[in-house]
Amino acid sequence: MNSFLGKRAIASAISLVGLIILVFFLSRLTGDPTDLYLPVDASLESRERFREINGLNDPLYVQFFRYMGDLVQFDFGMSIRRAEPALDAVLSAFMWTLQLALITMSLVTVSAIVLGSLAAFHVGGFFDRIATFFSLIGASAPDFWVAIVAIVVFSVTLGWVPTSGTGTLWHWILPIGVLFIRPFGLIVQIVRGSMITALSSAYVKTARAKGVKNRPIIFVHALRNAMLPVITVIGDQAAALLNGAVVVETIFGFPGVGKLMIDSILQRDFTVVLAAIFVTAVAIFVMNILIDILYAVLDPRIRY
Amino acid sequence: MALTEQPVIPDAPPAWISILKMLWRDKFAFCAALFLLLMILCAVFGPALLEGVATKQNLRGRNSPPFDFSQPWVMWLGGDALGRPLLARIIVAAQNTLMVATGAVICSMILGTTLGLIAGYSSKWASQVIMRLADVIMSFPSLLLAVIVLYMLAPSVGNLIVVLAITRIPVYLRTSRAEVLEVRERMFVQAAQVMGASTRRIVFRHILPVVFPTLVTIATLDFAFVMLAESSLSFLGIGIQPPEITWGLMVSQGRPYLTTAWWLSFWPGLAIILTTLSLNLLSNWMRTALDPVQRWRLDTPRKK
Amino acid sequence: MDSTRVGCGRHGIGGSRGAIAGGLKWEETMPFKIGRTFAALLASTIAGQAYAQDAVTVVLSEELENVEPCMAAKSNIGRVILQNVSETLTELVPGEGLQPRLATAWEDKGNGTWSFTLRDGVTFSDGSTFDAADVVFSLERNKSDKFVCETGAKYYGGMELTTNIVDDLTVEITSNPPQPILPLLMSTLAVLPSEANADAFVDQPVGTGPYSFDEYARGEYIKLSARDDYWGEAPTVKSATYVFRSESAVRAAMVAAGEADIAPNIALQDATNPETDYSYPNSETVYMRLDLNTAPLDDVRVRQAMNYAVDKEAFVGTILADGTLLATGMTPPSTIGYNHDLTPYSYDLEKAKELLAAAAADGVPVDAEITVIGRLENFANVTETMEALTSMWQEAGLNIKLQMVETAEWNEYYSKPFAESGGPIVVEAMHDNANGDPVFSMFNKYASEGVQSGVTDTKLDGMIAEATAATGDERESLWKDTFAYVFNDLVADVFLWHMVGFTRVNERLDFEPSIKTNSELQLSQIKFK
Amino acid sequence: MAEHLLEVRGLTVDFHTARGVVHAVRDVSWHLDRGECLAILGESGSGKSVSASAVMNLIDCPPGEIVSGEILFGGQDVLKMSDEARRQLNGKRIAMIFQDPLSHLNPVYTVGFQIEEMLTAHDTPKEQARARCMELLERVGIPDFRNKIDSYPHQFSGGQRQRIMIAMALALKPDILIADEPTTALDVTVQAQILALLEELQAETGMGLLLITHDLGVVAEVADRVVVMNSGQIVEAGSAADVYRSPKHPYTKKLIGAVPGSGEMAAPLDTGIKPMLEINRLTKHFGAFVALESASLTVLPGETVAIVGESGSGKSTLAKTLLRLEDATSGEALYQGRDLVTIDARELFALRREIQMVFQDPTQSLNPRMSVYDIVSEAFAIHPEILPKARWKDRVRGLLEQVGLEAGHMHRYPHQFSGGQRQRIAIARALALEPKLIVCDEAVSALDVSVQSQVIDLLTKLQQEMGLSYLFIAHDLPLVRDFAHRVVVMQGGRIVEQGPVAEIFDNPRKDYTRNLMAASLDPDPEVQAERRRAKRRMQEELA
Repeated sequence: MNSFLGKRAIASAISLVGLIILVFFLSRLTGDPTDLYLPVDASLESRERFREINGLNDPLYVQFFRYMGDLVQFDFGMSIRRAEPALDAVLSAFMWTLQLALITMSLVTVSAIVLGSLAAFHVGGFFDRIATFFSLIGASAPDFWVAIVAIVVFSVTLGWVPTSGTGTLWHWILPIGVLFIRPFGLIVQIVRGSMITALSSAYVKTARAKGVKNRPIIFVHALRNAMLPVITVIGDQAAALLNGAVVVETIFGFPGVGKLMIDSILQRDFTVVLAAIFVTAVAIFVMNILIDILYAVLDPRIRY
Repeated sequence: MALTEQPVIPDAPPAWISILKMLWRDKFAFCAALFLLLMILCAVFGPALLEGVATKQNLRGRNSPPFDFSQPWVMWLGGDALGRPLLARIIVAAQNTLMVATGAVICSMILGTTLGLIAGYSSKWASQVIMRLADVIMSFPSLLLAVIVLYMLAPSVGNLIVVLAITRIPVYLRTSRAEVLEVRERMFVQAAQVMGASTRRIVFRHILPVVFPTLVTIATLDFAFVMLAESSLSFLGIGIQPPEITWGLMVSQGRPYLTTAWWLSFWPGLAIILTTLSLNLLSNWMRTALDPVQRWRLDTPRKK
Repeated sequence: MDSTRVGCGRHGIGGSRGAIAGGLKWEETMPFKIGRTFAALLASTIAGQAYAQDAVTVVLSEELENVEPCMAAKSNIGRVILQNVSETLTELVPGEGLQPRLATAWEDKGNGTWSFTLRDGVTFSDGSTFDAADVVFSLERNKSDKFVCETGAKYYGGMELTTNIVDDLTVEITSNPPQPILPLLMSTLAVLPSEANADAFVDQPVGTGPYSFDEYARGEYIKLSARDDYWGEAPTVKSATYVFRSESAVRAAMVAAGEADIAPNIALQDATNPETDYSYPNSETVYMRLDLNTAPLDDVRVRQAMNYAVDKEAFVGTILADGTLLATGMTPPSTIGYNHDLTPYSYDLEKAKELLAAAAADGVPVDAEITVIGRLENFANVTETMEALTSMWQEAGLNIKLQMVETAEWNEYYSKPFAESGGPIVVEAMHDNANGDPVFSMFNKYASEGVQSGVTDTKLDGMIAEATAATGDERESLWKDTFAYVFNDLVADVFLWHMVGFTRVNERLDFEPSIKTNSELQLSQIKFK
Repeated sequence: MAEHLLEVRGLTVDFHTARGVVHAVRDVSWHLDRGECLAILGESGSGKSVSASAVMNLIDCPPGEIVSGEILFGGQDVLKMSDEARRQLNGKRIAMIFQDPLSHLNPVYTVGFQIEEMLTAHDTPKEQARARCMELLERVGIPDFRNKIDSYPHQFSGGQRQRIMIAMALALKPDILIADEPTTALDVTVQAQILALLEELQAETGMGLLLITHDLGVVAEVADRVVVMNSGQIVEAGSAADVYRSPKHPYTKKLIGAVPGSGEMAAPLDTGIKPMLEINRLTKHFGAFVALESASLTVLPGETVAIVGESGSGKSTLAKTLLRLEDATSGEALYQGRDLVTIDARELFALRREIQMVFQDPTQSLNPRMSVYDIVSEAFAIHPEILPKARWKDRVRGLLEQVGLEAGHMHRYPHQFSGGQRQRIAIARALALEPKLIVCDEAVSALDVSVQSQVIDLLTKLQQEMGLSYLFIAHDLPLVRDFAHRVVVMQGGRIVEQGPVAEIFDNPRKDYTRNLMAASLDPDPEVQAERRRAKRRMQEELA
């Protein structure tokens, strides 16, 4: 187990370094931030001075080695745009996104598993058809569209919840609700498929021959066996949320890392882009390792 | 009679007839297939027939409401912010939309599958390199990629395909690799080895055809995903740009009018939802149709 | 606490956290039945937030990248900081001209030297006293080479300023070359205490304004609260919270739902309620910059044709708001020297075609592909506008290709050195001049050396230099001539519109937005009904 | 008429399949009394398990549907009971164990949990359940049961897993135990132990035992009465001895006739011939695990050498190493003077033509997405020197006819054929390369008895016609007895004994071989009864 974790950590570290190198050079291809920071009327001299101050005049490889040198000391540099350390900006934003992703994925996991399992148990029946149909519709709608409709309906027309922002728990309802829909639709489908297989397995037959009740057959015998593919997809979806709840964060004014990332990309705030990618990538790698461990917990046959 | 061995099962009717029959059994999937066929027709013939109508603007008749049947039929779904007929625009936009999605899915499927086959059936070292590459791509934010590509190149359909294709590679890569690892242990692969079959023959003749249905199922789902991703990019302003049109761009452009002229973003949104829904339904059907254990559900008339 | 008026009291992000937190009260006032158990569950965790009568919430379209007063010329920063936290020596009041603020009087000493008499008894929010040293410090700090200040770059570039402290409350500022509108320039200089960090941006600005800067929770809000020791009249609004939403529909919805009081800059289509939505000219001018050095745009007939081919009227009241004015120059009508005698080019497709035909007959390559660069998110409906313009020009027979790009890329085309593209380029741009004098615009846009200038014309260079140095009526008439020359003779640009902005204001407020709302929003001017 | 413990009357069950409605069983009636053992005998597809599934409410609806009939348990028709009432019968009154306990035990829960669940599902308090679980594990003979109770199914051997299934089934002392192929896929010695355990437990509790099997030996060993099924119908019923002695129905007669182990044993070939294959001290280690240790044997041209042994004895490893599917750790395998272990890829490729393999399960060894023509002609595609493309079709046709398949079926896919036919396709594929030696790895183990004998006949015919040699790997001793010239017995990766078939069977020298012989079951109930009496006498003498 330990050697497995070690190997995974090394592999992740290699990927991480590759990622940083790739992002560093690719992001520089998108142009010079100077014009974005200075007013359109700024003189050529002040532009030059800006480049000088921010080290943009050096050859790219010099900038790269300087960056990597700082990075080794865990210094991600200053955000040009926000005049604060890039890592601070990213970490505070990341905490928001992490919470958002955790809450959403917990809700998705629980509800999708229950609904998907029941659909699988009644496969082909009315409940199954309805559940499948609506979860698919949910998974098919563009999220920004759903978000704005939700604001118009639930906040403006009905006045049930605040339109946007943070502050109280009420503020979390709409963003979570909108983020919920797509992974929910997808995972219901995965759970359903996986559960259909599990429910037609031999051990479920044994359980029925033992006279075990339906509920434990579904949620004890079949579910745990059906969870492995489901967990993989849950992991992918959680990673997608960590990496890109951009749309929802933008609309609901949620200060998450997705919004920070898109703003920084559009503003060519490279240090923040790199720090954001670093932090989310680390989070995703850690999550993938956790998922591998979870595999082993769920299925005693898997040993690393 | 078992002693004389069971007679050979009679020849099945040609494949396409039995597929059509199975499709007919699942009414949802049947409607989905019809709808998709219609969309494909729109995509192929739409631009040639309606290009002129779809770009004819009428500023003073902007945002004209839908269901005004006294207007020509292209206006039945209303007009957009420049007074252009929505129905005509949706039909014309089908081409770009489907081209982006198809292009991205096919490119990522070919690339991802090839890499996955190599990773699954070659040296450990190559496999490690490819898997690390997959990690890097997966944690590389698609937004940044979009900005990079669209900054360096123009925001054309082709480049959008490149962006979306790259981001979807890991899905196919990981799936095909996992499947290859499983399939290569099957006995018919050993049988081919015993006959002296080359690696290339084993991969392309024996493994790929077995893995292929799984990949096609994923591709169908991914098609929907890519369409939604494309619309999200449009929302963030880094997708395709006018005067090109896609459904995603139309939804995005209509979004400011959600409260005043809902039809601007509703119809293209509906087109996206229906198309992705159809794809999802079809993918569900395919999963059943391709699974010999589940296929009977489509072969027999429903009892209840 | 007043939850009835605002309708949806519990969501208010009002400044002061309500003293009565706790579930019971909260549940009682909950006007909607969305599951009592759920409410009870949440009640223990939600701090009761309620509207305070004297607090306002402003919802802005973009987050502030920093809160540095010297960056206040950027409208998103200025709107929060200027005259609320940091004040300037002089203040340009719409309709009233230049008014005293921290300076009570100023006098031209000749040779480019101006003497400013400072207001007595003013303190900064950190308690220190305001004096001449602070003004000098703020001016010097703007020119620091440790960081780049927007104000410094925008308004003091190309001239050298020297200072002389006469006494604590008198300061002399000399500019070289002499600058007749130096007092007006001083309306952009936010004054910081001399104790402030001279080498880096401040993240907790200190100023003399009626409000002190309390807190900036990144991505969430900025809070200001009224000072007790402000030198002027105590403001009615005691505290203010700024939040950020990029979607116009959401901003409008927030005011409608009672979550916010002021939403500057909402889109035309969201301004649906005449009771709350104010329209006002916002000092922005939209124009198409032509590249006069590349064929076929180097031919005046082609440029005229481009002007004639646009049906500018058709946009007004459709894609653009009613009240949008057709433009003939770079600055809004409220600017001095605005030439009211110029009339916009009429929409005349035939004439446009004739002009093109004539140019073509002379061998001008009128069918060369012209790339039109539009800037995404530049103003509401910019994409539709550009699409419509494109098709109008195409109708006139021009070979136009539209390319919408994000800001970073747009900059490459808009500012020198121009991106190499090979073909003729037309750049869509929106220019803001709320400062009442064309000097802030003309050099950069039209002088041969101007950073965004597509023109190289020595006569125009001379006219701009002359007008910049002149004063009074002479200045006004010189600018007038300059505008006419650009518009009639050079046909340097396709001027389109002076824009109208919309701000949604909660009905409980007694506040009317003005042309300055774009760049500053003085909380002290807000009253309650 | 006395009331039976369990009685099935006129049961008809339909299944909806891909190719229309199939009558799984038609008008089936049987009964079971307390303390007796009824066997339902049938081959795959005979519908022998369907009535048991109907009793246990395990028929999924759809695809299965009970069309008519009744199932009386204690005088009540269970088919008319509510689902809840039937659930309460299951496990408590009627318990069931299955073939392949590995897949029938839930892989992710401990065996303790699964046995206790049988008790708790029927309202036994949890504390008592644990204690009872210990008792049961001890009773069925799980060593170290106190620790093993928290182990997972995959941590047990096949025999132990079946013991655990039995412990679970007997937890609530049911009136009836249904055992569906309980010993198939187990080694013969383990099979004997499990059957003995079942008998013991039946004697202890007096329950009725319903045994579903395809193996006449198992019937002979344990059954009092037997019901023979074919194509969903009962063709014969009666006491086990009567049915074996004097079968009335032609199907029963054929079935009994097809049982191997009674024919004449082959005489050894002339040892003067030069061996075609000579294996010397072949060794294969997987890390620390010794799969094959120093195995040496020879194969003569035209000879059938059988390798027998229980699972894990290394017989498959031998085959795989020989065919270079695994690389040997040491040793040599000289095929006509060339060492298969060390030759380079090019030479190996050429030799592939000479040595071919037929695998155990034709369902898995044939690519489901290739037609029969593609499968067989692939040999020519890989070794193009055999045949020009124009003649492939004729050759495939010829090969199919040679293995007894209709040549017209060459464009069908494997799933359209029955198990025996599929194995014929696999043989045709091997023959396409015109090999000299065919390695058959359990090539007939997965087939029904009657099909088995046909495939063996085919192999014999081919040997006579083409002078082929076979390396025949099997665990089924009677089969080997009828087919092989020489026999090699393996245990734990080593060869313990080898010699001409008559020598090994008539005069085994090693205990291991003797045990193996003793454990294999004879289809004649009287022979089995005699053997059991002998065994009991021996045990008494020992005691």
